[in-house]
Amino acid sequence: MPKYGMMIDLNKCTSCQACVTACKLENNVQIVSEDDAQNGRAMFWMKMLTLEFDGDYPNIRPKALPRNCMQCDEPSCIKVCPVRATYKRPDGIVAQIYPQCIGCRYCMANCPYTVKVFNWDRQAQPVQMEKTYDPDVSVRPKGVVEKCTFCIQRLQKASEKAAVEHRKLEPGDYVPACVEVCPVDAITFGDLDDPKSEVTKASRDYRAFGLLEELGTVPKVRYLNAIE
Amino acid sequence: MHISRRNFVKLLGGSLAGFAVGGLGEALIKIPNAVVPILYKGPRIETWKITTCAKCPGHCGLRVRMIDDLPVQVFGNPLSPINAGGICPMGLTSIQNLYHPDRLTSPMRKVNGKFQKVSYHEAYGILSKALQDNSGEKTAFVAQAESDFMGRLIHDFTQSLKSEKVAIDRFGSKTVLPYRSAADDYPDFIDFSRCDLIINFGSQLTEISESPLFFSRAVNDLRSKRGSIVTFSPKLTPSAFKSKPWIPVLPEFYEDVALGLACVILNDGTYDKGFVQKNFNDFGSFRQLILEDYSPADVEKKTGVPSKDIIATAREFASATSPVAYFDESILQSSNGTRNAYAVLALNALRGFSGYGKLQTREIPGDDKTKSDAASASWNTSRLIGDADLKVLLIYRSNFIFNSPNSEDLRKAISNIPLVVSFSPFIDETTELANLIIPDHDDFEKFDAMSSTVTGAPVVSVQRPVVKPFYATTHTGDVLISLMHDLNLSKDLPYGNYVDYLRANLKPVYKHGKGMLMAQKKPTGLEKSLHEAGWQLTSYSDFDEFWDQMLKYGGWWDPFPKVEQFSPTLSLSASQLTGKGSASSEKKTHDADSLTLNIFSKNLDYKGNMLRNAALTEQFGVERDVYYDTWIEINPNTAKKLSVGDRTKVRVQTRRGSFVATAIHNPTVVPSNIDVPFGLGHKFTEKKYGINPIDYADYVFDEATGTPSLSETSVKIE
Amino acid sequence: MSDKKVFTIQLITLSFNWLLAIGVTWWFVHLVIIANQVKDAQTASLWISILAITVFWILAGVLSYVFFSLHRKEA
Amino acid sequence: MSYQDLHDEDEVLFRPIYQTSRTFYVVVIALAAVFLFGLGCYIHQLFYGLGATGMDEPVSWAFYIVDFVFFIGISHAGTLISAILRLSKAEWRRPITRMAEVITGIVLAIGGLHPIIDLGRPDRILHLFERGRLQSPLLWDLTSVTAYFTASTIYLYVPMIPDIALLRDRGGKLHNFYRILAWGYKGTPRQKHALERAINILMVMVIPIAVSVHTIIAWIFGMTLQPGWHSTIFGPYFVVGAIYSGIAALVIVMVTFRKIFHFEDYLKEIHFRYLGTLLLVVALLWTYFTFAEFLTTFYGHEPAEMRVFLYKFIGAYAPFFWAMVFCNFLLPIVILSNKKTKTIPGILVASIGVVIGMWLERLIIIIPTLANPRLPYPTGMYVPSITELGIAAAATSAFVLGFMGFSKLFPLISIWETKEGREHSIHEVSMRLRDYLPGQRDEAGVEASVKAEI
Repeated sequence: MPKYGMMIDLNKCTSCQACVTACKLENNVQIVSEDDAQNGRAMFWMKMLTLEFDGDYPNIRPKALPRNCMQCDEPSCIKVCPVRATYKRPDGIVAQIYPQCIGCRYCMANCPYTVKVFNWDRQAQPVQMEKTYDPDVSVRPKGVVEKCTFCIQRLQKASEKAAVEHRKLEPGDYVPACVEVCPVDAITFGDLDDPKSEVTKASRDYRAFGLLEELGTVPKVRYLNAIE
Repeated sequence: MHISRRNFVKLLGGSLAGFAVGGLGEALIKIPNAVVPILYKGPRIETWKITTCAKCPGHCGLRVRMIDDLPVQVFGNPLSPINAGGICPMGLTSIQNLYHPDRLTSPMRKVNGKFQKVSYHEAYGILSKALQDNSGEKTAFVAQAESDFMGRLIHDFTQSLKSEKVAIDRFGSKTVLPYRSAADDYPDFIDFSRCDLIINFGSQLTEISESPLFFSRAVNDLRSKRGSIVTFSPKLTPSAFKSKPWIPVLPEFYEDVALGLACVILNDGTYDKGFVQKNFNDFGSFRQLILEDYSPADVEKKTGVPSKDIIATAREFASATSPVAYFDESILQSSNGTRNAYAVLALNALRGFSGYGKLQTREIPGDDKTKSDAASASWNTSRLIGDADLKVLLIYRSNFIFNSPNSEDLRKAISNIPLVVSFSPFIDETTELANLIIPDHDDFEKFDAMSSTVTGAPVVSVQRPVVKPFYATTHTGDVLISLMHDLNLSKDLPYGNYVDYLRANLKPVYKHGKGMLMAQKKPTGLEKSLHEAGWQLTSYSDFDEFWDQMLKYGGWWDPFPKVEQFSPTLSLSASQLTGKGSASSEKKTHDADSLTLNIFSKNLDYKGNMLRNAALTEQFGVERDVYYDTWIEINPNTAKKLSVGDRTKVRVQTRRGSFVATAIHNPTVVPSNIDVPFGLGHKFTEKKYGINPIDYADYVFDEATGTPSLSETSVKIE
Repeated sequence: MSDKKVFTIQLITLSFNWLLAIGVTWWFVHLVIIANQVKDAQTASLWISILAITVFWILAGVLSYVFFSLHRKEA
Repeated sequence: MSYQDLHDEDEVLFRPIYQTSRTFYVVVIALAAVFLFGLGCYIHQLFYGLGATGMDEPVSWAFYIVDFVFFIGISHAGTLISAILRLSKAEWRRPITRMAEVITGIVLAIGGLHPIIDLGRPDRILHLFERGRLQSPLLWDLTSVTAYFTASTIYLYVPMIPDIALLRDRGGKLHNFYRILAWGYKGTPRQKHALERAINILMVMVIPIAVSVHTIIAWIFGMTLQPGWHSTIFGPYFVVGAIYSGIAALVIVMVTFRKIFHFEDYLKEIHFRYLGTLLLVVALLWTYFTFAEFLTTFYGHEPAEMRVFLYKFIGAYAPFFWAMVFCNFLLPIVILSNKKTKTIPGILVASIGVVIGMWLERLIIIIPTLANPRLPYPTGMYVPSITELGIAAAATSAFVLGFMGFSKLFPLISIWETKEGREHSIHEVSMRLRDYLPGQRDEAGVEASVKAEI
């Protein structure tokens, strides 16, 4: 069984936000109303986060990073879910069963990365959004928590395709949308259990770090520091 | 290929169960509207089609995911040499414009101030009659055409109308102007295979440039090869993140900085003596002028840029093997824009333009011609003001009312023109003023082609309709060509419509047989040597097959072009450089105490046209956590002085008015600047989000190109 | 109202408490079985169940004790 | 002694059941209107979604959870206090216990509903039963609140049986109702004995359950990794806070009923003084816990913790924090430690202060932590919406309505306990006292007192 993980190279990242858009469109994430967005209810599974500012002006650089779900190996969200709506799959993906979620938001309160988003209400979506929904992904109703699933629908598609072709899933068959669209290939995705995969190699780099690793959540989305 | 049909049955089951359980009047799982009819009728066949993005000058290859012949998603084409599978937010959401409810569904005519639907024949009749009556200087054409073929057609069209009043806004076109007037040639690309240093004057390489996606990769490659980038810009944009160092300076001082750098190099004597002797006319007087007036200390006094930075950067520039001092259109966004460009040209000349490359042979017909023609044209939209002769104004996709600080005057000028025809597929600020709209197809419904040399290789990308036009829209190219036929404007028209026109223009590419279609990765090894021996990389028996293959694969490119060093002949006079005698020569000096409004652009919006898009509008301020509203960025130290708290509402006062925005502390902002993003404040959305900062900017333009200055407005914060 | 009727109603109200205790027991057993099926937090489920079931049974027992003591015929 | 002749001297305790003033109806109608408004708010929220509230990201828990913790805290008034007082044989408890237990019952029902109000999908509440996951503190909480509710209702009901029997014997419209509830109690020694034994078991059992309830509520927060929540002290801290607010709420209820129903003869100043002393002790205990909690945070100076800390001390929540310090620390301690101000009005003021302060404390515990996540997201200020305020008002009015309803059905002060105190305890206490004193060993007396206890 593979263990999917992701390495984001901040040295390559240009903060173009293509991953943010791709994630939003691929997963049919709701566009909330103006009021809701301004009240902090905008829904982004992938978001640019400015962690800190390195250096003194003018030799200052923001440490900006694309932040999706860290897909922790020891996720604190699944521990507290009272109904098993969020759970860890054998391949390491922390997924969310939307029809099972009761909307208690305990997982949101316990996520140290604040990555989960809640459907506070359901607004009528712009027509152009609805028409370009990804048909493989369900649209979540109001009152449930949702999160990045490493585009699990793509894994489903890829494994179905591989099954039809009587072969095993190969590296590169399945990548999340953010990985696919990244213009500078800053995001590497693959099997962390495979010692030869790109992502494993990248994770051994001296620049590798994980967000809030000290909490023991063992994030499977990690970063490569920018070279200065 | 059947895809996830099972998922759909599951989805349907889930939604039925949802209705049964009754989730408070809402299904547990809601099936997308677009999917429901297809779910019942369609076989759910997934196909992919290749096309090209025309949202910005980048021309990225696109892969469109079609479900039952309806496009639903867009991704990058991995075989395109420009984007190699990557795609930017604008490209990703471009498909939303296809389904946008605000799209114009038929030609419109303004009657008593209100638009009414008319038939194409009626609209065409009005236009053709008006042009018959008002040929020559009574007709003007304003276009924003990222397709150079379209640009060229428009140019041909106005030429045959005998009108000089044409402004074709392509990203490169304005940049060509300084080259045209100071040199005899224009570089095709930065030669990243050799270049090891880029001194970047204000260009947002990875965001808004000739090809943001290509530059993103190229910049990373350059850095991984230990090359470096020095950026002079008024804001630490994501492009400037990659540079070391970033030197904050306002665009109006680029000129002084560039000449200051030149001064150091001249002093050190480290310039390319052979080149300047041969190709730099009147180098002696140039040298004298620079050495006298632009010593680093003088420049520091004037611009606030530390002289040690100037000296260090200049020495780096002098010692690099193939340095490039790069500028693009953004350098012109200043009252002395063209002079900035001249200064950078002069700086480049000192190192013999050694980082720039030039294609030896050009098989692409459109590209060069448009650039040169645009260069010779001196007409720009500001000339609309006070032009009483004008009887017909044609507007193709340009939203210059939104982009110009003098929009009020332009509005007045346009209201005096009897017939204003817009070809925009949407109502926007400019189209609102038109009397007649003949909407163009959406990008996913039409044929077009673009050529580009930014990658160092000639690339022709083809845009093809992935879906039949939804509405009664017409390709503007077809309109222009049939006008030319009907008005007997051009004697010899070998083409009946725009597709014929494209085919005719692509014949040379077919004929010379070099290069390859975007059907495979860049060949290496045996294929490369075979190609060099004269083998064709992609086989096609006749032109029709070539054309079909072009449409299928999305374009053609030459992976092994013949490239030469760019070496133009320069003739820069002292007055060109210093602007003596011109109105803007009375230069301000850098003043650290006054605040300047610096309008910056983001890669989510190109020329203020993309924020019709719901997803992009929401995402516009996401990294600052501001939604649907304009914000200003302010240095925390400045904010402390003005006692402006983080994320508090402030009133920003300029000479032209004031607006309220959320102030956000950002330590990367230049202490004397107030940064405000450009793109919001459209009136065409249902609700107006934020403000258009350019409405508050002073009327300051670069004289030669008519580019508005975006950072010379003094501002007060309350 | 006859004594028998009153007694029946009283018995029914008391049975609610037992219903609760049995319901809670059934529920916890169900949860433990599920936890065992999906191999997720089995021990935690087991211990919490044991604790909770005991509490509810004791409470129901105490109430029943009171009920039957009060209704016991005086010897 | 027969129970029939109990009635005359404690007639005032029966009066609220048989006499209803006009003011009562006016108040009921007003409160019902408030309650209906809150109900309307909830129905709106049900259809619109939780967007009707002021919650956002990252402040994803707010008013409802604050109220939940607060109400459950108040519920400790009752059962815990009455059980502890009973256990410690504090004789002055007799007029107090009933009211305390009623508070528990009503407030638990209201507080227990709050997490359901807070759910995004209340229609899926059955998922908890179908596929619950016992590792989640939320299920522990559900279990313990249910257990506490059951236990405290039984603990309220069982000592009330003799009083119900009295009411039954008085006849009246609700004769059958009381007959059913009296469980055939006739006051025989055997019945008395069974009842006392049950009460003894219950009061021993109810204390750990009550402690566990609030500990588990604290663990909902304490089990997370969030700065400001992840603290070992949280369990006992919440329990102390709960007792604190519980006593204060009890004082308020007692003063109110003393005034309305003229219980001056039963709820004497001495009761309030004792409760005041208890309140003072718990106030100091609470202060000690608060101090320990904040000092360790401050001394450790971990960045994420400090952000929350500073948000409370000098940031956006400073007004609430310092108001809490005033209400929970300065006000009660100044009032209660001064003999001049330790009067009934003084104690009432202190109690009201404490109730407000404890609500603020819950607010300060929950929101600043959520508003300052570990990663640097900018966040705005949380402002509750009308829906949330409406539901909070409805919850409060439901509490008062519940109390009013109870007062119309059952005596608010335990009649038989008062009687028992009057008849047996004076002798028993003097015997006990004699036991405590040196040199007065009296085997028979010890035996008697031990017998009386069982």
